[in-house]
Amino acid sequence: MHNFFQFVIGGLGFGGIYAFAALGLVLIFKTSGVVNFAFGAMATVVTLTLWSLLNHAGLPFAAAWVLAMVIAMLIGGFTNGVLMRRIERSAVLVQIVLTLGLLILIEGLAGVLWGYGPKSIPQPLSGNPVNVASFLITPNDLFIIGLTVGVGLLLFVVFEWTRVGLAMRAIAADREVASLMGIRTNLYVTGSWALGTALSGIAAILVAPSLGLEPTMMDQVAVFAFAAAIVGGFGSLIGAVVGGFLIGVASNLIAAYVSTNLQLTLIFAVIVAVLYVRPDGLFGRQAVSRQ
Amino acid sequence: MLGLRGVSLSFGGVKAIDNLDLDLSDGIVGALIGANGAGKTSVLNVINRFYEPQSGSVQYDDVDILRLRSHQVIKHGISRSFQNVALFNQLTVFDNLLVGADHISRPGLLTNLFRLPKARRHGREARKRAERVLEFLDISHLRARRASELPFGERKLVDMGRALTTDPKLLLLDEPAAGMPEARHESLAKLIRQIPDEWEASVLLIDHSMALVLSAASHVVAMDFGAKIAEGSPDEVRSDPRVIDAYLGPQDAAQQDGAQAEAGLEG
Amino acid sequence: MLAAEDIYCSYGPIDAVLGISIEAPEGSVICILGPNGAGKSTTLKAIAGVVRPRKGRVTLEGRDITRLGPSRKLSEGIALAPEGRRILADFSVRDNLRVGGHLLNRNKLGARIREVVELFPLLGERMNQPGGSLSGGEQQMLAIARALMTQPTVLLLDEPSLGLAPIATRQVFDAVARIREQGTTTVLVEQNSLALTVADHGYVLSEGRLHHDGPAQELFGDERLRRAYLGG
Amino acid sequence: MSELSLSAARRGALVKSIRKLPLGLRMLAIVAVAIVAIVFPAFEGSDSFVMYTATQALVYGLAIVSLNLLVGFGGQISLGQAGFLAIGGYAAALLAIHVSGLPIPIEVLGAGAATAVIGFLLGLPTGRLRGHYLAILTLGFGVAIPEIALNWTSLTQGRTGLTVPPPRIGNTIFPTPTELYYFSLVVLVICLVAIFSILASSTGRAFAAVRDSEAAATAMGINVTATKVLLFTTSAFFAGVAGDLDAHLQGLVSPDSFPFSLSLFFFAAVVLGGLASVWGSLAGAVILAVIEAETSSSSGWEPVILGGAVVLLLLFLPRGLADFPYRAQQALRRWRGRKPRAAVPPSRAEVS
Repeated sequence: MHNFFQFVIGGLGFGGIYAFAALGLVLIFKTSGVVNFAFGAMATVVTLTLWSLLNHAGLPFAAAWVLAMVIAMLIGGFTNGVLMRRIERSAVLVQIVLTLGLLILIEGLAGVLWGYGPKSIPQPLSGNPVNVASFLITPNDLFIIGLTVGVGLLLFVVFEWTRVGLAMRAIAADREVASLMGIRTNLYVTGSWALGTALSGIAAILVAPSLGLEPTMMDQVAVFAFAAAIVGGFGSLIGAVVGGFLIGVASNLIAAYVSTNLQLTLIFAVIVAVLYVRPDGLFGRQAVSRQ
Repeated sequence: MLGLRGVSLSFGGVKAIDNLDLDLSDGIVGALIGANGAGKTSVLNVINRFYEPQSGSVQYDDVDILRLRSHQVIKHGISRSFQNVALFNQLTVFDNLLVGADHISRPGLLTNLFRLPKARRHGREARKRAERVLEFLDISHLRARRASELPFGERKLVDMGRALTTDPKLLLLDEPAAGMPEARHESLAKLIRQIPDEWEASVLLIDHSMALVLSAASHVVAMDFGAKIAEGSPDEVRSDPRVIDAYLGPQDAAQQDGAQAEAGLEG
Repeated sequence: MLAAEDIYCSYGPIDAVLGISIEAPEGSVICILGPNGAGKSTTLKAIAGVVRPRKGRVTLEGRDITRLGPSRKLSEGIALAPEGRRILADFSVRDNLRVGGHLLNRNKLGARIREVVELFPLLGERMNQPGGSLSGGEQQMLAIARALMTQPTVLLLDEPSLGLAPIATRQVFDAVARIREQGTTTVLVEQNSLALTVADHGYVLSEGRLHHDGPAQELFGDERLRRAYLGG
Repeated sequence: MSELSLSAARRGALVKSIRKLPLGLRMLAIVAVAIVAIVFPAFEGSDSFVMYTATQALVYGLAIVSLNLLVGFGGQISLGQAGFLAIGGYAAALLAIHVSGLPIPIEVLGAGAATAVIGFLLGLPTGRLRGHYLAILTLGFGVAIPEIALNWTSLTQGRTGLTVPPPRIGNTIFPTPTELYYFSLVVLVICLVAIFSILASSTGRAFAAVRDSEAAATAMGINVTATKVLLFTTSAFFAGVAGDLDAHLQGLVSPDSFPFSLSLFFFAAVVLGGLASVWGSLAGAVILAVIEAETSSSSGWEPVILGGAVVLLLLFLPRGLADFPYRAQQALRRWRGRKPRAAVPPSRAEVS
């Protein structure tokens, strides 16, 4: 039993990473209604940039991280402001295909620019696992978990309790009405793309030390992040965080008790099962409305 | 014969239908009137199983409707049109009608794939029925037009036509006059009046246009806040003080008659 | 104070408005009537800045505001309550109003909500209910109240009686009369000629052109006109 | 054919203008395409790379049409169509290896049927989902299938893959590129006839009805969930057949033959070729096969070119390639100073 809980705790670190990626996805989806299938590739480019800043520009880790976040926001803002805006009135299908095209394009470009050999970046915190109530956990995992919960709560508070959040929720509900009420919708949507890309970028920076940094690094993480977002109800920020931890723990248990190779497949089976029982996810809700 | 007994429905604490009894005899046109939000469309949605009432029973002839799933309702002869028009937008008018006729004998995929005699017979039968509806509604000229290209008023007609193509015994019409110019209300009312004789179906009608309801229906039920407040012949219901209070507004009846003519323009 | 002068609008190749001029003196209610496709809504959208006229001018107190977008128009004091109510169904009534008050500062917001609720007491009883649970008439009231939250000097209402029962229609027009008492200039687009009973001046549109205009009372009494242009 | 043109759902302007051509001209266009497809090997048959590319276009054609059945005609989304191809390919390889002397029609039907079973199972949960959920779920499916193939070594030989013998009828085998081309062409044509036949029937109407309005479809007696499951099953069948053809073309099935990007390119081809346009999908397949062939030598740049092409095309032709002639016509008219006409007049409600 003790082993089981040790595996649960071991999964929380990756869970936090999935949660970050899912938060980025959900944030963008909430305001713009677009599921950004290219988010993994965009996040990888952010991390590769961080690698270049560390290794070629020789910046200290913290400074490189901050600069990478700025670049992430520029990438996200550019993607919405220049590309997605052109097709914001097109069918959902067209938007999906555009982000898929971006995924392939950006991954390809990353391969051409940085090459396919794995690179390494350091963890934010190094150090040996510490003993917490007889369970072992690394300082880095603690850092990730704390950061995830903190950022998740902060976003939740902003969204639910502030006027900026109200404006963003209004845009998600009815963009035209929001703009008629004087809300600068393009600014907010572009902002959420910038912020969402930064969040995915954090996920990629956190995961790179374990997976090895290469252009297709985020492909697997992306599937886990989609799973987390779906389990959380795709639209709920708290749901994304909880979903991320659930998926992280579940995949660690699968790796421990079943097989590392079947992680993706079984997680996929889990989301099928969740959706079969609750088509709107665990935290999703259906609109109350009357004809 | 349709019978609702003690039907109640609420959404998150808001009562849409409140302990409603409703009867509709065969071969007549009945109408349901009431203010927006009085629960009229909810009644239709209960009858064709889009909504699950919290209590009560719905009986049609000997069939307990509440035991059916929504796509099975039509097998027992109950068909409907939609308030906001739910046509198959990318199909032509004729194909929309064919979908209505398709439930009569639903050939399987392989039967269709190999065009077995059953599939061909079904095709002939469905086209014949659709032709008859086109003729009845006088919309033959629209047959090859795509549904999404039509103006709202004509889409309403096609919506009604699709419900007729299913060969119903009971036709539920949700605001058939909405979006149609007032000048056409009288001819629409005439069409609806003909349905019991020409198509051997009774009609349950909802509309805001009092003029249409008065001219088409022989039996009227008035609702307010989900409950029945009056029932009877059109004249009886129109002069019922509760109806005037809840639906028409507390003004003298003469002015209301004039007002009704205009109210028919909405949509 | 508000005027549209000889405006032309088209959607791609389709002409919707062909040279319409209207004028709304300060504090008045004017009503634009006409059948479907007459160009009423387009005229209103051109005034609100949602649609850009191909030709012609929109002026406010003599200033040319033709080219301003909806958000600039809003800061000039022109608010539009769009067709079909467009209530944010999942939002509480209060949050719907707060969205309308997006441009107000925090102190003003509460005060403005109180002012607007005074005009629509019914909404005050439902502040915490989701907008989607209101009846059609109540939702229309909320849509108008939400537009009023922006503290407009000119309020544009696009077919507020659409899909409403006679009694709810009456209540909406009564609300327009109350708004008028507060001195807000109102432009009302309608198919229902009852709207003339709360208007000062009426314009009858048909196929993108102005067919008739005159004092609202006079138009309302003109049976022939109502049959000819408002019947189809 | 006439009934089909009535049931034709949203098509691009190109197909619409083809439909407006007199019947004779339309038949002429179809006959011309058929003649080119049939005599093509007489000119290029000696160049095995060209023949490979042409056969690949046919295989992609069937795969993309099968996906369009789902997306364009049925209103569903699948980002994992390559997963179906993989199942069809493995089924074909296993049948050909383990059942000696199996006639090719039985093998093809078997590969299609095996895939249809998986499509049915996938359709059960997905039948209740829509939009982005469906996209992500099918994406997961497309990623999971190669992973399962990689791990189920007793059946699939893991990364090594299975060698697929050439198709055979009786004792005759068809190993040459030209023979494989004709084999694929015949199978494609039979499948297209079957698909047109389904689309023109009450089953095709039920697919379109569910796509356009689930509420109205239900009211008309259509079981929406069952119809979606049937749609997934049907689409999977034809994708499985495409997988069978692909297995024979490659001579090998392995987990690496079905990368996730393949599903994406199929999806892009459907959207760019025009939703609910069979001919647009076939055109998309030809373009995809040619781009792949042209970029296969320039290592590393292939995804950049393909991805970049998808992005640019969508930004400038958001309604797909089929819209291009219309756009060009509009531009020409503007250039000549005439007033352009709308393809679809806005509804009166939009104008009012």
